[in-house]
Amino acid sequence: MHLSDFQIFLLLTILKIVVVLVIMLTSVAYTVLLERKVIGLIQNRWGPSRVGPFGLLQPLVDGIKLFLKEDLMPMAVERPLFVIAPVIALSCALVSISVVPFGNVFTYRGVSLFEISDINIGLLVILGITSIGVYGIALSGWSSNNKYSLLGSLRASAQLISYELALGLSLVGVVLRAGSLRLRDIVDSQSAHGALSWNIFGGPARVHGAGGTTWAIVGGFQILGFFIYLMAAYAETNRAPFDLPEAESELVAGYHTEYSSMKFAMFFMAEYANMITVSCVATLLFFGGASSPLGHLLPDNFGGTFLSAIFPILWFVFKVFCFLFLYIWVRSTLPRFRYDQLMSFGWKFLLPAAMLNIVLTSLVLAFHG
Amino acid sequence: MVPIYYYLVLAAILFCIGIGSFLIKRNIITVFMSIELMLNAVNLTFVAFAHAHDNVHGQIFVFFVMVVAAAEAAVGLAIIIAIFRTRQTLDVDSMNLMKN
Amino acid sequence: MNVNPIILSLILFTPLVGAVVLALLPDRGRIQQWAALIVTLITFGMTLHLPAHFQQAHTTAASAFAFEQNHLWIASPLIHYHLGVDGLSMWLLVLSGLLAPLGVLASWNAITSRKKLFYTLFLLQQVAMLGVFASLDLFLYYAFWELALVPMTILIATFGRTEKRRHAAIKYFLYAFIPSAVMLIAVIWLYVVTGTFDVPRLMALAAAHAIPGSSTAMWLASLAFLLAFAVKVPVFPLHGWLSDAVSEAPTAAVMVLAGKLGLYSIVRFSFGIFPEQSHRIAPLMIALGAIGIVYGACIALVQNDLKKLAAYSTLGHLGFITLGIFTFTVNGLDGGMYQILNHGISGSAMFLMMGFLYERYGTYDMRELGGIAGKFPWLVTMFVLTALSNVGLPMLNSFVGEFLILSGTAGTTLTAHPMLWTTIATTGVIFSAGYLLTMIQRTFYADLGSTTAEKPGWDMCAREHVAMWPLVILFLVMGVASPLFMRALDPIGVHYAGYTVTTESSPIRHSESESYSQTAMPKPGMVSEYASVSDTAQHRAQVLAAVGGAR
Amino acid sequence: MPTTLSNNVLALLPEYILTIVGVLIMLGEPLLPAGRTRKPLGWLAILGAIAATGVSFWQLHLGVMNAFSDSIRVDAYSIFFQVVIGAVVVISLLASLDYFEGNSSHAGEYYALVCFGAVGMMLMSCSTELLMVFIGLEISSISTYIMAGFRKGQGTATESSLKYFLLGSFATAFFLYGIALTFGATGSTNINVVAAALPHTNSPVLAVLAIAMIIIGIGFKVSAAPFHVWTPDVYQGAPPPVVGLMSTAPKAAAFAVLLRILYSGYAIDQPRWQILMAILSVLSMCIGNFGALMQRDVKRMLAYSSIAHAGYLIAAFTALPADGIAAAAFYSASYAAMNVGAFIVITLVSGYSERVRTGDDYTGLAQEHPVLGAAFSFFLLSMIGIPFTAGFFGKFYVFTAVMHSGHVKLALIGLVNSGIGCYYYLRLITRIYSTANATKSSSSADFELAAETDPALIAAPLNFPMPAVSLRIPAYVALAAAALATLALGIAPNGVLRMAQSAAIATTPANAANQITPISPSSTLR
Amino acid sequence: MQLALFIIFAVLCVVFALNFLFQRHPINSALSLIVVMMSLAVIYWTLGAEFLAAAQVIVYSGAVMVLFTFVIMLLNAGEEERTRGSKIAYIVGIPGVIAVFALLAYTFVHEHSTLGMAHLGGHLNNGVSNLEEVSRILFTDMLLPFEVTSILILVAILGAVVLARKEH
Repeated sequence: MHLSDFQIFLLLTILKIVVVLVIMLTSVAYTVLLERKVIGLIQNRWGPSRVGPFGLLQPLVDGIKLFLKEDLMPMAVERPLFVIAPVIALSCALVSISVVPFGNVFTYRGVSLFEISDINIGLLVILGITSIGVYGIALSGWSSNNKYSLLGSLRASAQLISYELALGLSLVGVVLRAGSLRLRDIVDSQSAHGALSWNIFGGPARVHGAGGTTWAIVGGFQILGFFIYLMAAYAETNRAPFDLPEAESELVAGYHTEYSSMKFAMFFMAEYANMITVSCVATLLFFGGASSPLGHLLPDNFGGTFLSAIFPILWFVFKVFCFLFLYIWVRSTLPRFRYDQLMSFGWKFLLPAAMLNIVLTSLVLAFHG
Repeated sequence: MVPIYYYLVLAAILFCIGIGSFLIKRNIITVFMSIELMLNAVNLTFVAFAHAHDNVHGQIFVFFVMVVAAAEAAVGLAIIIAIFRTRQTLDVDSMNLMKN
Repeated sequence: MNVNPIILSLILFTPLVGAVVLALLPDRGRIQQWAALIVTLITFGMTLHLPAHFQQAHTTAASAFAFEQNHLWIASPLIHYHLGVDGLSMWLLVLSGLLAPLGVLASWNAITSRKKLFYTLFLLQQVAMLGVFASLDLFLYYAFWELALVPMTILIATFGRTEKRRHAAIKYFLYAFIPSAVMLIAVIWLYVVTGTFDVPRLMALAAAHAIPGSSTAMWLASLAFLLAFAVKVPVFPLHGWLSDAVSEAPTAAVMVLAGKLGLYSIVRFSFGIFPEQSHRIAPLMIALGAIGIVYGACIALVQNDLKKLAAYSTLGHLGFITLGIFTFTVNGLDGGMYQILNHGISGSAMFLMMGFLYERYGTYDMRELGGIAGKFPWLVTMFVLTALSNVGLPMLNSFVGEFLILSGTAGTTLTAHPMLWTTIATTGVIFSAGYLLTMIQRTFYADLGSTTAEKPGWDMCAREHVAMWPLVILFLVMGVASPLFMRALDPIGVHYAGYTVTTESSPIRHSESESYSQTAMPKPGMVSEYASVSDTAQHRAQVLAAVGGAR
Repeated sequence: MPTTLSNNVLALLPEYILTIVGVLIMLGEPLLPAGRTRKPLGWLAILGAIAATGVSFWQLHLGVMNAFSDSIRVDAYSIFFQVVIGAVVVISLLASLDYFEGNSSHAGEYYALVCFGAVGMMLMSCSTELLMVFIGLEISSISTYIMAGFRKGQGTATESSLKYFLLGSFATAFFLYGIALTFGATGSTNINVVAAALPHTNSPVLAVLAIAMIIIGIGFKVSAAPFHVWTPDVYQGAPPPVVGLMSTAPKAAAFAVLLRILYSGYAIDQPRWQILMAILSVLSMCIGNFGALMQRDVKRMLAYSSIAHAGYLIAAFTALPADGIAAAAFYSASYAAMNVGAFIVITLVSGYSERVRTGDDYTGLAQEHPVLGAAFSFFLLSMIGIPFTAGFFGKFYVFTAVMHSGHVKLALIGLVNSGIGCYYYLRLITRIYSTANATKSSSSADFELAAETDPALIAAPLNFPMPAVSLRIPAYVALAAAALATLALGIAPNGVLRMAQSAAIATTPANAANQITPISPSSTLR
Repeated sequence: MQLALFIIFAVLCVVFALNFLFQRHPINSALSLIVVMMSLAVIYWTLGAEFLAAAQVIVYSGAVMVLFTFVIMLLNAGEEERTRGSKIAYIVGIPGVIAVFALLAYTFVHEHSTLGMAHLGGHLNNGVSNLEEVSRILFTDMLLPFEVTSILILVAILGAVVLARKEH
């Protein structure tokens, strides 16, 4: 059978999508388990431990439970919207992973294997899809016809809109440095000298240039931007300490009070999928993506073709895992904000700080190249 | 290969639907949204012409239109909130305090 | 010091400054009255300078106008501050100057509240009137012409006698303003085709048939002018505003309300700029004038209200003057112009007297008056004298004018039946004698009326004597020594009467009579026809070519 | 010094000043304690506006300046409109100093909005780039939308703001469509480039459609019929000082834009748009005048009158370039003077809660406040077009220009309309000068009427203390300025006229300027 | 390919625009509008304006329309009623709208030969991105509008605060 380039492209893309989806959903499931375990440990208890060894089958069982439960549909809901809201939430969460490069460039017949698509405005795509995700939450609360849900979703929408600004602005420094919105370019711009050239760090490194090897300052010094991004991202994903929309004690459970069974599971998965996306983006933008922290200490083709393709992916997964762990850690450590604190924090601290970051970065870039 | 005028006609359709709903809709917010639809139609026109002329200025114009639309939306919705506070209704037809 | 070059400006600005001063002075006691009196007297004094030096100024000046003053006002469009007088406008200036202090005296006790407003507006009104008579720039003239409406309207609206005052004021304004707006089109059109607003220049161009416009355009323009003036006069079918305005307006305002402005404008502008068209329309105007005479007199006969009676009598008199000037004979024109002055004096005297009566009895209704002849001899004497002057008794002023007009009418060649119109006009004289004498009879001699019985009344006081005597003296002087005045008016009459007369018998040149006969009387629809023609560039090119050719 | 500063700085100096002042006011507002007076901020705004106007006038000596890659062109034309806008802003600010005092907790923002709005309008008048025009238009529009709804406790105010906003944005969409089609026809949005490209365009029909759309869009902004539906409601509901501002300055700016687009951008299509403008003019005059005849509310009447005046002004567009631009410029200046003045009087008479609304309420005004009565009548007379006022000379000049290009019919319709229009002004003037009817207690009658039209007033009718007249000196100064301007434009229009004429020459395309010279005997006779 | 994309998304646009028009409930209208905007974003992308496509999603769908839905939810706007006024609007509006559309469509069809054809991605794209060109022009030729936009946004913020804030 002879396939044209386009057919190959189509087949491979579908294959990539399927693989990434499967991996993604699995990791979502196990992130849940991880969270329960870690929180359990932090709170000095075991967490899930009955189903399978160390409770490793727990997510599977949870999934089956949610799947088999009766799908309740309250009388007063706006039916179409009620159904479509979790779909929007989940699909937005899953789609944004499509522009993330998981590893180095590794092509087969012109198709890059380790990312679903390489779009020249990849960062904007992620931001755009994230911003669409608001609708899932907003509509779920509104269509539930329940005042707690509505309040929860209003809070969530307000929170999302507010923190999206800071989030977007915190990334401008990185974009300025890379001069591109393509995620691959951004990663490439920080892979030359290992951890030193990552956007978050910076320092003196030996640079091989036209005039021989010299010492130069590399890296982005975007630590301010990073922390702003981190905080804004936590708020974007409605995670503690910014998890007001689903504050059980005030709002029953926020926007998904009326949801049950699979629809509830979708929200649940969306939240964790979002966490993973956020972690991916943080990795890509500030931590060199799939590049190794060791830089040229390891040779580029270390371990042959296969391993040199796999190693970056492992690095990437490791970095993402660290972020996920951080998420869980923060959740179990910090108390929840009050609503007005949340808003004033976003508008009065994060936003100006992000702007400051932009100004500083552009000044440095203007004077220093 | 699609003739440019397809896009323009699409934009015209959207623009006219926008006008139509501006006139027909009775909820202030929807009326306001029809203006957004009209602006979107204009944007499409710009992009299509930018493509036809191979001139990026048209795209830049669209960018500004978006910014302006966002600003307008902020003000417009604030006005709508203010009017809801005094009147407790969003019906266009009840905005008739001043008819003699 | 030779004040001749600036005397007209002085005359114009004195009342204006006076108005400003009055607006700043407090409205307390009789301050306003005295100030207004002083200002008007000063103005009058200055207007007397004009006849005193008229011959001298006239012989020294090159143009037909004396006391000329010409400054550039606005460069583009080209507008000049151009003042100047000929005989007619000079005498009208003097007349206006004279009437102003009398008006103040008439209002001395009649106006009790809001005096500041009254006298300020009164002075502004005087400025506008003086401006109309003195301007020789069409734009400037138009400005004053319209300005004259405003103070009068507010005077009527504020100081009117009954609740209908606002209605009357608005009616007056609308009647005058809308035709004026149309006239403005004609003014602008004249400017566009000739490039000047200068009246002497326009008159010269007109005399040379050098105004570059199609005959239709000229017709429409002349009609626009004539309509605006005729409403202001008012000529017979356009008099709707007159009786309301006259019966509402306070005495001082009513003295200057009708007549002078419109008639002067007809003579100066309609005749001056559109001589041919004026000749063509003369038969109609003669007819209207004659009808106005009879109509006014007939209506006046059945009035119970003094003011209304006076209003219709005014209509009759103005019809007389219209008739006279449109005969385009020397006699008719001279008489008409003379009669403008006479009517200013006699009519004002009539209104003054009625105002005095009203001060005493608070009514104009003849049914409530009567029976006071014996009690107040001065009052009745003056009233009778005034009435006789209005009737046109020989030896008194109006006789001269009316006689000249009638003889002019009889001699005119512009209408097919001059004797018919003369007869009708003469009937009007008889009618007017009828209603005026009836009025005297009913007001003074009949049985004691209800009001006159109730209220004590009083004979003429010093102020009233002061106000009336100048007029009475003028009745006599103008009736006896008419050449004194006529000397300045006659050249104008001769000029207009002689305008198109190549042979004494025909006022219209033969060469042109043919083209005239093709130009029928304009139909109402012609306005639009003309406009549509003028819309085309082709027409514009024609006009420009014609203009170019003319230069 | 002029030589050392770049054009980018010099050309937009007035705008920079106003922006800085606006930002300062915004910063100052939160610093002032809540209950304190906001007047210092108002004075700051006034000083800024005066400075901006002065600088703008001074720019006249600098000649034509192009800046920001030809998107800005500062010449006599733009300066004329900028000075008009600046003057209107100064006067309106003076009038509103005491208006918002004690009535509104955020007067500071009002001053900032006025400053920013003025920046937008000034940018409109000096932009040759349609994108810049659009943004300037939006700045000015948005700030006026907000100002219209500033008394948000009142139902009418928010309603007025809403209507203004909705229809304004609707119009903006049309304007934008017009720009898009212009871009489609010529491949550029710079007026100069458009003008150069139009003769060679492959798609002239697009250009014609573009003109129509642009005219519709701007027609809304200047409240020309049939795009006037918002005007009466907005004028009635908005605070009078704001109406004074928004009925003049943004209109002047919009006319500046329209004149520039049509006469210098689309000069080649003049025969086509001229017809459109003539239709628009006639409709505006007729609808404005006949609509005004039927109004009881004074502000509403003035709204219709402003439609009529827009009609007179639009008539100037049918004239030849030099005449038409000069006439339109002069008319917008004179309309600004008289209309701002009229609304200052309304501000002073009706107060914050506006219990004086209908013509009846104005009965006897001249007795209670002789100065206000006289001033109001004067402005109304100017609107009628009585000689020796700005209104007369403006009308005269416009119709001279119109006749000069041979449109006698239009001039006739216009002047007859102004004759009809005088009725409603006159009705008000005669009311002002008649004595108040003694039988009805004026205030109670007013109150009933206000309550009938505005339920919000019933709730808190007397909470707004009327400031004593002595406290309102700035407003009287503004009134005097407006009256003087109206008088001066009527009696000695030479200076302004010369400016308008040089403005016209500045913006007529070179080829047209050769053919046309301003109205003067030489042009008509030779 | 492009034709297919165009047809799919154009039909989506029109269908949802009509849905926007005929839905009674504002939130349904809002959602329809979002779909229209997203489809337009795709069309922009096919015309070689990928930056605009992203901006369309972020600004319009992600910010402006969120604000709209937010306000609809906040004010709990209900279904609109058909009133007399809207009947008049139908009678007057629909013929007018059809006339406007006929005019526009006629013009575009009439000019179709001069307008040419669209290629996927367009000349602007050249396989890479036109972002660079957009940003270069934005910061050179269009610098002033870009900067002045800040005033516009300032005004909008000011206005939103003033109008939406409760009076004490």
